[in-house]
Amino acid sequence: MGPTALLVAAQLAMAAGEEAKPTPLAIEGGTVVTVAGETIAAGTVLVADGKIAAVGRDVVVPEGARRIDATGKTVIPGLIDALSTLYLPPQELAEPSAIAPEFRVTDGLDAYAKDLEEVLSYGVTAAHVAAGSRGLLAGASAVVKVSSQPGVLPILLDTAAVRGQIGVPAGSTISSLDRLGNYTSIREALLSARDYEWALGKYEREFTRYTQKTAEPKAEEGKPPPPPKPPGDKPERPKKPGPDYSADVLLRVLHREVPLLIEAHRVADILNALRLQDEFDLRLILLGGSEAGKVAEEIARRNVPVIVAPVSLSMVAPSKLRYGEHSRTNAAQLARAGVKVALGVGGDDPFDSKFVRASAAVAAEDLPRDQALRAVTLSAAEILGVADHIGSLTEGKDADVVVVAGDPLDVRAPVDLVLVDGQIAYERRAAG
Amino acid sequence: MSTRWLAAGTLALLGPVALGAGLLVRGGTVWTGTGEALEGGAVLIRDGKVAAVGRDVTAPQGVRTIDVTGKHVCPGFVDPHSSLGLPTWEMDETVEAVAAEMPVDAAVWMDRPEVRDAVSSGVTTLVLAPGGANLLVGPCPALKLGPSPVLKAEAAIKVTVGPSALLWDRKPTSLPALLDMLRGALSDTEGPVGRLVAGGAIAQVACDGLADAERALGLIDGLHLKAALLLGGAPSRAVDLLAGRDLPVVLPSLALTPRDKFLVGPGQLAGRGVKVAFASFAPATQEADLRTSAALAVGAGMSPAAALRALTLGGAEAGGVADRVGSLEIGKDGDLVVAAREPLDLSGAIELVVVDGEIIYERVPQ
Amino acid sequence: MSRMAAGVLAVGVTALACAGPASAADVLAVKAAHIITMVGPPLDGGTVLIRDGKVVRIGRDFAIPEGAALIEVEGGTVMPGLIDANAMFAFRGEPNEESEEITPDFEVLQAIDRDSPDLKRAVQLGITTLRVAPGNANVIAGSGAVIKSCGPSLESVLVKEGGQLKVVMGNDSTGGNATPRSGRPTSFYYRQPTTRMGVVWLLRQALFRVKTALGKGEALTPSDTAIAEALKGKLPVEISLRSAVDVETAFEVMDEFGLRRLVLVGCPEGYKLSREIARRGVPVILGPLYAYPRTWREASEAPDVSLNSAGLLAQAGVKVALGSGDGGGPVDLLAWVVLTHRYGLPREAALAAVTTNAADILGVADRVGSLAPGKDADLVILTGDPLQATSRVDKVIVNGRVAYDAQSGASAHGEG
Amino acid sequence: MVRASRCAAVIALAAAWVAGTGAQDAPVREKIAVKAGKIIPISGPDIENGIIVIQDGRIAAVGKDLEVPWDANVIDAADKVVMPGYVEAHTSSGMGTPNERVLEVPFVSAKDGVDPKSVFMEDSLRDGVTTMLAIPGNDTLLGGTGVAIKTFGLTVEELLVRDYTGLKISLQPRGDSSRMAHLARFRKYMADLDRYLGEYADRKADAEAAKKPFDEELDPQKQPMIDLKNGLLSAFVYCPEASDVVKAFELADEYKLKIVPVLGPRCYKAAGLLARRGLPAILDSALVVWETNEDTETEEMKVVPKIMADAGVKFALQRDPNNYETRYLWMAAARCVAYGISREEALKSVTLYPAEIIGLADRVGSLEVGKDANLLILTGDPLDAQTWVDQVLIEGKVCYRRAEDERLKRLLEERKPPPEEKPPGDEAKPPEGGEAPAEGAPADKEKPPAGKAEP
Repeated sequence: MGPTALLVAAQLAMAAGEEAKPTPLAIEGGTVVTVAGETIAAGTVLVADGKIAAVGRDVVVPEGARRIDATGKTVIPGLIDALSTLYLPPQELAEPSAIAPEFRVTDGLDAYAKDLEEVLSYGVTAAHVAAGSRGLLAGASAVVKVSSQPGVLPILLDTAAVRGQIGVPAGSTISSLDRLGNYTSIREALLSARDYEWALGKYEREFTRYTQKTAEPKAEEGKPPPPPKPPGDKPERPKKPGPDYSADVLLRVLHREVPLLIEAHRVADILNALRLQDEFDLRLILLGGSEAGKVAEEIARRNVPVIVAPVSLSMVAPSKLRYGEHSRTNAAQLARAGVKVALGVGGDDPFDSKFVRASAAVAAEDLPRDQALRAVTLSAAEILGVADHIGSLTEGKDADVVVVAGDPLDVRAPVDLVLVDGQIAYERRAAG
Repeated sequence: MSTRWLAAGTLALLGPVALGAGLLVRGGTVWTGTGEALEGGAVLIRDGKVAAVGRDVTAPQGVRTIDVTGKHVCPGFVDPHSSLGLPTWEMDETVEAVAAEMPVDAAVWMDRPEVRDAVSSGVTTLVLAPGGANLLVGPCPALKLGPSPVLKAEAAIKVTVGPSALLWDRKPTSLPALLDMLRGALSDTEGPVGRLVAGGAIAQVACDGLADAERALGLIDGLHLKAALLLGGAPSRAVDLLAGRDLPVVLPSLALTPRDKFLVGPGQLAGRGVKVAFASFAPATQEADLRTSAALAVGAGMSPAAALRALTLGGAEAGGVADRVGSLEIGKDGDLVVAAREPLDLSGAIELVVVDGEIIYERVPQ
Repeated sequence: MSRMAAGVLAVGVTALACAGPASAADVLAVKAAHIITMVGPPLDGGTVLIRDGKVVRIGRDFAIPEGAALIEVEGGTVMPGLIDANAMFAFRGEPNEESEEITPDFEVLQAIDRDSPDLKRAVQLGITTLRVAPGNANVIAGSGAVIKSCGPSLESVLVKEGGQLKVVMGNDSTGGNATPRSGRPTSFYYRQPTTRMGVVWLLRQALFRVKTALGKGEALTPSDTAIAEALKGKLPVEISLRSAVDVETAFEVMDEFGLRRLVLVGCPEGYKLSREIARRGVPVILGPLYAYPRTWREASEAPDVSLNSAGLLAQAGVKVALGSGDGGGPVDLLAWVVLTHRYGLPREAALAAVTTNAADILGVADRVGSLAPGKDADLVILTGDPLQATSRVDKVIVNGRVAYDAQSGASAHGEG
Repeated sequence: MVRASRCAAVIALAAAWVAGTGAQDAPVREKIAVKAGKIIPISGPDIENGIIVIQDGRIAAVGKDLEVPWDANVIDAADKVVMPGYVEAHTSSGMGTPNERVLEVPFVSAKDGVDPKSVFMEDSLRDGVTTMLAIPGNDTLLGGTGVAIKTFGLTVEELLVRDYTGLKISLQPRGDSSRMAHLARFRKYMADLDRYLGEYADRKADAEAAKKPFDEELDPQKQPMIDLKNGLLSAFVYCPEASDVVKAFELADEYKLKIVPVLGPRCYKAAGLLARRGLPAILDSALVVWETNEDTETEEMKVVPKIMADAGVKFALQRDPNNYETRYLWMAAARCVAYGISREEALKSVTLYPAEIIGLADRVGSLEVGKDANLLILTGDPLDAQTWVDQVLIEGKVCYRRAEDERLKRLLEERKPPPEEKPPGDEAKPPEGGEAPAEGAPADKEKPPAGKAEP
């Protein structure tokens, strides 16, 4: 994690330092949908020190723990919006630069953003924020918890992926030639990063040779010290190439340290993204994928995961209208072909993230219900590389827990309680 | 007015399955839209009209029967205010401030994907209106998304009370002048507007915020208009203002109202007896929003019955076509929707849509 | 420093709908260490008794009736609610009908947004009454309205409709106008005037037309009647201007058409002609206050502003009120009064500038501007003397209801 | 054109006024003793009937029963209040154009922008401001360095208290650029700088190894940023939004920078963070900001200094000539008191705290032995709206006398043709209106401030 994340840790520590250490908390009697494992009828979720301490039917609840009765309710992991603009002021979405992989979305996040309570109240506890909707390579995206403390930005992962896009219009339309152009620009950026790497390697070699040459010879045992080299014949110090800050970032992508996230919707663009994957052997994540269903096998074959966004056009702003043929059955088609699928709302406004649950519900029209829920919890976490922290009700993971008064996929059943890192972040007021 | 419509319409709507004699949908739970739910009920449609609703309805000779046991049947959804099919760049005619002889449907393109989405999301009727850049515009037709689209050619006029109708270099530029012009146009019984009003067109009065709403109500009361209120802004704050009025109140789809954060507005209004409806204001949001809106409103405290009513009869009232659509009652149009789960459970797909007794959408099982 | 008696909480609550439904707490007693009534001498210690939104009694020794809610501010000062005599905010849409440059029958009332954030701010600054004026885009802009800063409906906030004919001199009304060259052919910005000469010419043309029509006894259009009223002296003519030159022009027009009632608005350079203004008995609504010119208009039209305009005018015998003017939302009238006093406006005149003088000039003195039995119960309770910068607004009462309370931070606002 | 005429007028006035005070420019006696009715030293409790002894422009003694040196030039302020001159920790006024167009100009200096004869400088002195930090504006990423100046003098050299003080960094992205781009730009600059220094060191090493003379100098354009890196300069970081305060601290930690947060109006939200970091901040000139509560659609008045004080944040106040509350530092402080801040904190926020922030607490901001003799002699309490600055001493020199302030006289005297004779010394009397003051209590406030020139 970068300095940002560290700072946040510090902040959290300070914030936590202010109030007393939270007492353990037990949510009892509800149907516990762990997502990772079995669903437990009338189970208990025990939370301590911000982590999930135990999940099961007969969990021993320690003395003095706060008990919350969830009988007749459903307990699920906090929901994850796999494509969100949470914490992002509008200005960050209009950044004109085209190729700027060195940008960090965390630099644009507003720690005092509004709408957080609103989003929390819909059971969303984490979001994947990727800015620069206008940039072909728009910088590092991040996974952020939804905080209930203003001024605290709980960044879970400050470089989740480098976000790029092919054929996503800056304006309303974009020609097929432009879209090919997008692909080539990204490709050239990756190629030039390789050249840069090669040049660096060359420099390193020359530099070691240089240092060897310039080193003064040591005197050997029992022999007179050799005469010092005359100053004249020193070789020229080799010139270090660069600097190239965007190449530095792209090298991490080429070395598979960081995934490349490509938003593409039309079949042609998706195939071009896959060509990048084939050529550079990246960790590719597809984003959007309105027409992905049509090439599900191609995607599955390379086992590239897909963040389907938007799931339902009916929940996002019109600017997200149709890049290609949008289909609500997309997620299902991909899942059936064996592609790992997460759902993102992909709204233009931060508060659109509140529609994650509704997205899952709509996807459940075709998707098996357990998979629909997985797509907004564990699958999202796995794709974004944060599955060791969030995504399921598993011992040791962050205690991001949501209690729903009924069927988690029926949005008519309101969210009653939301925990983030074991803290009660939202509690439904009686009668709205 | 619209042979073009018919042609385009039929073309767009994947060719209705002509059923001639009639159609019986039975076995499912029937939500009539008037509040009751009949388990194992049936709906019989003959000659495009609802002929019978009940538990023991039998199919006469030659009537096709569809068994929907375990599924749910409800009236087709009504969108009282939509610009569906209007290209975004042609949503406003700005030269005339008062444009009362503007055939709104002239601009409609039916062979657009939105229209297919609309049908597949259960919407069977909508009132077609342009944007808000005119003080007054009409006639706005009520259209069926079916073989014979024109339900009511002069169903409504759209009136805008608020700055959105003010252009910087067109008279009026100010609210006082706007109100004067509106009163003038609406009270002139000889003029085109007067004719529409006399013809029973409902005035859909758009306003944004408390101050506009007060002026809108003043206008409606002052001129005794048959009206519906298109309420922008935070609905919660207008509850006291609107409670106890027999005035349909149209709320934009919830995705559109960030100022109603926790989406409690619809429930509060309905709770105080206000006739609520949801409108998509497409393309601002999609027709499919109507159902999403109703479902989320229930999650935020609206009673399920009120939410379904808002989606069906409420919309019909706000569109001035409640006599024809909005509920499954004998004599009304044979428009219905079959859903895999309860009508407002989003995870249940819309499986069948019937308009005027003809199946216009049938979900291809994946 | 401020203590509220038990009963007051009830007030507080009903107050949250600032003049919501009438309730038992309709009798309210406000006790304070100093009471500035603006009619009699100030009282040191006393009570203002309020019933049904009106002041019923002010004094030191009378029994407070049973069940009356009590507000007591120790060491505090009670004074009449402040009046912004020339506010140009709280509009829905534009404050001018710009399709014509002469709109005498334009009534800004219908453009007022009584729910606007600006009013909700104004009330917290102690402003209980505002005269909202039309904008500066027309040569004859029409009439304004006097409203309360807080109330449950447009009717409840309205104090006075119309009441003057607003004229704009200087180059404001030339903004955007052009001779036909490019752009949309239907645009009415191909209109006069394009120069300040044109402005005056259009004004005189309008006055002349109506004057002759009156002379000949011809029928008047509705829009002309307002001008006729002004010519007959029934309606004051308010001339909004900046430079001293415009003041002179205004007086020429006044003489030419025998206008009897004139009010100068804005008028940052008026102090240069204070004697002449006084001689003609013309009141001035001064404002806004600025140290250095901010906009190119101010720079070009009133480069020579002076911190003591108010003082010089008042001392020459001119009746001075303050108005926030230029559309930037409400201003801190009290801070402004403190400055005008510091720079030469005597105490009484400084207080009058935001109370009685404003009420007189606007013709609403029968209801607001001072504390006396029968007047509206609009009060500001300050933590100290109004002419000290160390005092702040502690509570604001509009029509007998607590509209703002700095202690609870609760700012009541008219719910529909 | 208008501007020109204004300036002409200003220069004329300035000239006149300097001529007026010119007398004091003649060498003053070494020692001055100020007999004050009341001394507000800021650093300690107020002193009734105290004495301040000044020697060589510095404060030699402050106290109650001090002996007045026989050879001291006595200023009798027995009916007056004496306090340290006001200090403003951040201003871009008094400069022609305070912002460069280029985003990275760390090498420019406010020194070249300050105009000693600007009307602003004259007003500042008149209103009791004796020290301020003039620093480039808030529009450039790396905006250049500031200068600490006093408010009296004909040339910049004369004004100078300390050159090269503070470097302006603005976190306000320009145009449609984003914060991501803005901060990336900053990081790039810093990385380039490291690389430059590394290569410089290499070249130096090579030269030494080769026994060659090495006379290459560090790039002067980079010098301020190098000094910033090495903690020789502190960064005055402008934070338009609360979230930028978070960023400012991130940068401070990442690059080990000394920073002074310069807050925008909406930064009150960051009060908690500022308190935790224990850094003093420079507040925006808007003391009150309004926030719309979207749930209730009410307008909430946020009193920034109160929020900061409650959170335990030390702050300095700035002026804005067009803000009704903060056009004068005394008034800004008075408003703070009105909003419930203690009188001591309020006064410190216009004297000692700003002095600390600009690193001049050893010289200005309070009346303590050894500090510069920057004194205000006031006709009354500093926070009283009827109090006037009667005399200003800077480094022991009387730089301003109200009795000789032509502009103030012009401002306050009555203009009636023909000008009547007025008793001398009473020119500055604010004109009385016809009506007599109604209340006994504040009537004395109507009396002209008894400002008279000392013999």
